[in-house]
Amino acid sequence: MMLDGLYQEIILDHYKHPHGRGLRDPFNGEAHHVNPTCGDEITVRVSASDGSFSDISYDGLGCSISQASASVLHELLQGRTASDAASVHEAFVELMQGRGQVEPDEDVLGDGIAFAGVAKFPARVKCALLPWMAFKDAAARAGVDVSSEVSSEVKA
Amino acid sequence: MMLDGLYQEIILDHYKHPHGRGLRDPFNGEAHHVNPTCGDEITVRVSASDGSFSDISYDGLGCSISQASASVLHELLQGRTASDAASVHEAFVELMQGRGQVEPDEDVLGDGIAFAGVAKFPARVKCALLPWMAFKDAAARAGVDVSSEVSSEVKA
Amino acid sequence: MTFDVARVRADFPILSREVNGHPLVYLDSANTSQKPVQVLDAMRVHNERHNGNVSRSVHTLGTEATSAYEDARGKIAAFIGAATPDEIVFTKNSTEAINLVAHSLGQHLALKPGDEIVISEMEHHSNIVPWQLLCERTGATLRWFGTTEDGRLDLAPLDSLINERTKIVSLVHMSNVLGTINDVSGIIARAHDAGALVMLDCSQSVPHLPVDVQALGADFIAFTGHKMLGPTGIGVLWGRYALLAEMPPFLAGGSMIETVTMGGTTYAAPPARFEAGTPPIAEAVGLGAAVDYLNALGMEAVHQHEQDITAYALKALTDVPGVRLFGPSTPEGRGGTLSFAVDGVHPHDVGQILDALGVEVRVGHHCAKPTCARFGVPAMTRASFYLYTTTDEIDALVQGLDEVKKVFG
Amino acid sequence: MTFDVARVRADFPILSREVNGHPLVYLDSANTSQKPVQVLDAMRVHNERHNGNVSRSVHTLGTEATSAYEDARGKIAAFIGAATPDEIVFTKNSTEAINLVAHSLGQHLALKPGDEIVISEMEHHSNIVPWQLLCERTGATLRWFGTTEDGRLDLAPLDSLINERTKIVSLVHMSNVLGTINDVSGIIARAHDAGALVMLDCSQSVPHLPVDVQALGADFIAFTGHKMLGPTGIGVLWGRYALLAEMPPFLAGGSMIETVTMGGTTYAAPPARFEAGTPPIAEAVGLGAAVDYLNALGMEAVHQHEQDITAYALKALTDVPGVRLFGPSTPEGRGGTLSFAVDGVHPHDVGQILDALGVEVRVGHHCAKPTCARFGVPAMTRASFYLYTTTDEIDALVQGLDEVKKVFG
Ligand SMILES: Cc1ncc(COP(=O)(O)O)c(C=O)c1O
Ligand SMILES: Cc1ncc(COP(=O)(O)O)c(C=O)c1O
Repeated sequence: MMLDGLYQEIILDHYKHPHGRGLRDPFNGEAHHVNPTCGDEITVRVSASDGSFSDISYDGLGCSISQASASVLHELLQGRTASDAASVHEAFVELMQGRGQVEPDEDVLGDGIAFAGVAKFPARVKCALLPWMAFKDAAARAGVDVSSEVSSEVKA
Repeated sequence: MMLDGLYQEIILDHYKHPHGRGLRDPFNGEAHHVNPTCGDEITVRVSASDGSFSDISYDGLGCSISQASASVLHELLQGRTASDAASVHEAFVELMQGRGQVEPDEDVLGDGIAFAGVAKFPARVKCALLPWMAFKDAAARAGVDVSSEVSSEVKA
Repeated sequence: MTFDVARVRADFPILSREVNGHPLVYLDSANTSQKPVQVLDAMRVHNERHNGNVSRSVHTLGTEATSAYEDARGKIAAFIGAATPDEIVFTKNSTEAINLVAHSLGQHLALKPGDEIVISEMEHHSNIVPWQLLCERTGATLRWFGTTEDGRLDLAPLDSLINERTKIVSLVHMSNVLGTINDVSGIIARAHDAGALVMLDCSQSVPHLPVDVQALGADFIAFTGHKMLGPTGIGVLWGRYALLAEMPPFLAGGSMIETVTMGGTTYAAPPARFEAGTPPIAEAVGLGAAVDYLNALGMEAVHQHEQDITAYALKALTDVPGVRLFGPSTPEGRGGTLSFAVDGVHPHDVGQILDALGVEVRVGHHCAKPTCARFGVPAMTRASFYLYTTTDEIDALVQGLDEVKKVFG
Repeated sequence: MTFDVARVRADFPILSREVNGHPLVYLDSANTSQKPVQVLDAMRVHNERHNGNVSRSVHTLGTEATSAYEDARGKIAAFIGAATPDEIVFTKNSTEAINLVAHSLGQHLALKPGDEIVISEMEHHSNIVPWQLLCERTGATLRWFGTTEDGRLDLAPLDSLINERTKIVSLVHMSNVLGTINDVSGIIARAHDAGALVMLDCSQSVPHLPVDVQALGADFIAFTGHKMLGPTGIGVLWGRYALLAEMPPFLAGGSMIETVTMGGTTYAAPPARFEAGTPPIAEAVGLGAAVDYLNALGMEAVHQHEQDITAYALKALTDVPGVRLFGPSTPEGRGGTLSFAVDGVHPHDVGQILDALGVEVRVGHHCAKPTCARFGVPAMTRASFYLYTTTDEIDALVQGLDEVKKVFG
């Protein structure tokens, strides 16, 4: 099979045993995102205080890639400061938009490096990014800016 | 040149020296027709009484084919009874729709036989028929039915 | 004569390519069909020898292009049994055809609050959203038929749903998700009794079954070239001439006018009235060639072949543990479009693993979110067949599903 | 580097055919252009190898088709200097693009009685009738620039014509009848000062001149594939992203939605919002190849070649007794589209005799009746040039006109 590292064990693990799943209170920012082409949905809540994310909770319907990506996001950003979160966020988006040309840094991305293979499947990049985009919006609503540019090609 | 009998001398003669041209009073039916693709226009008036056309007058803007056709129409139908006019009308329409396969009858069509060549040029058939269609409508408005079926292909 | 699927396949160049190292198994014809060399050649020859704009020139190229375009109209009229070629309006796809009717008929009927439009829950978005927007513009109310558990229109509320307030009924003839072929005769009769007009979305039926508009009895149908061996960029609206002749234009511009002044415009008769601007000329030629191809095989034979494949596939998929089929479970009253769920595996993942094996199925909501919602899922996996589909390809699908279960086991 | 017209011609298969026993002299490119083999090959390869529906599948064919379609969007964006590919909306032709803006922007601006829309007397019907209909729907008033005797926009009443009531100004960039290239900078400045938005009909300019939307300064432009070496069935709307993002959808259906329930729908961001249904996929690929072809030659070089031909033709036609030219009489500020009258001979007859000699010109009102009316004629004869036009072909036209005068002498 030519799946080229798409379904890494790490991804399947996160998919089957998601970390931090379920919507929790309290929260001060929430966002619901939909992938219009495939119907995947996710809701992300953040509880942000003193410049760090004390909780990140989520729930959604979607494929292994989008669900595992949410689990990894939780693992990587929960409890981190806004600026830490922003640099991880940026590194993940960069990896996803790199068409397989970007070498991921395990120190920054942890289990997120398993998504390197996804970047080679244009149709799946959107799946991996879905929770990250929802998180960014939820954080913005909580008054925290975690911006990294998403090129229009990926939006399309 | 491959004009295949399109510009017969008879046609050019009628074009340069049209018979009965100009709008005249009295009349009891009038119709204005336009060819939407080329912009040719014609107005035809008929004065019908006692079942015959005592006058057919016309004015218009158009190519040699449409103008000569109006002149020939005048020559053929002026003074004729409704039923005579209907059979000439039918013969002319049939000739035009025959794609060059119909043999015209000079006894019926007179100078109209010169239009046999036009039938081979689908784009010009509409030109030749324009005055005849306007005449039919004008006659109908004067209460005289001169119907011959025009296939939708020619309308198009 | 038996249907010679190998000979048919030889006409489709794409079917000999490989995908991810495996022979292509194309099971996504409900999304878009492949095109035989006859269609591609007809377009090529047109573009290389006869290209000119239509209805505008007296010159030879223009005349040849116009004949080619109008010949295509004639072929399509004959294919669906239209009364005259003037009942065939070329659009860019089914979607435009439905929007055209929603705008133009909506305006002609002067819809207002209190009027009702009836659709169904199993429609493609293209037969939902135009009517939602028409209701927004006019204040009319949208109502709809539900779907039964086995994927058929729920006709129980027919008499209350279609009533004297109903002005337009627009229904899918064959569902692009469930495969259901709707028996619309009773609905059409009821609608006409109530004084309503009926449009059928035949995007999935005209490519696969013999469709005769006289026998169907609807007032308008829409279908699309790319799903019936033809090119992208062309669709068809058929409408009863008397209705088309009463309707105001929708898109406006070149070729749909009778005369134009700065102060006002009068319009040409149908079909020109509804074909503003340069139409898809080479695409019409291609669609004409597609219809020739289908006619040469015979739509009865095409349909029978697909029925056979569908029966085989229904049986094969029912035998796969953990697969849940949506829609009618026997070949009766359904076409060759099978949607299903694989226990515990998201359709996206199913599709991805099948693709790795060269098996191309569609996954997602299939532009029919309400249908998915009806069956409680956000997405489905769909395999859809056409005249070139073989039982070997169904076997490849089934083997692929085993692989899916292995990866996600 | 000199422009090698012989090499260019070798890429166009149709140019080697005969018409009525004479070599084809194609002087009707303003109506529709011919297509080089590179464009036809790109479409063929797409259909034979990569055909799938776009934006809907995870499978390989669907992904390849989507990339091909989006790559074409990127090429076209770069060709006209758009800020992002998301500013490019694929339509079926220019006409649809203008209708889209008339509907969607008209609704967005909530036009009402007292509001004004400004066009000109030298527009193609496709840039007249959509605005007439918008005025009918909303009660807004249509106003227009006149044309001067030498075929230019009459700018004298600029300040009164465009005022605080003006909401939309829509003008042709290059006239398809007179050949005039309108210098629109002053009009756009005035319109923007007055708070109005500006659309340009670039159907005739984008194929023939370097056009950069940033430099132009308009808010929307429309153009059409078949006039720029591309296939029929595709056109382009460019709009500023911020404006597109505010505008409601026009055609509705598959692919333009965010989510759909029976009760209501939300819409995708542009450009998807305006591309309902299956788009002209292979046609986009063909248009992308056309843009590649034009880029390889360079639009400056294409334009220069046409300027040279136009200068030659203006001189040659001015020398023919009894020929009256419409539009600017020197190559400055005009393109390679020459309309004229032959004394005492109707354009239909001129065109017919030229066709008998293989010379293909357009005759009629050119979908611009008000322009013809302005010059007091119901129809004109038009010769229009492109990158493959030669001075020999102009000579053939002139000889043909001698023959016309002989027949009707
Ligand atoms: C100036 C102008 N505008 C608009 C159009 C319409 O283009 P289309 O017919 O491709 O929609 C044309 C060509 O026909 C044109 O020349
Ligand atoms: C049932 C149905 N209706 C409408 C459409 C829309 O067709 P198109 O995208 O060609 O407009 C489709 C296919 O996408 C369909 O399956």
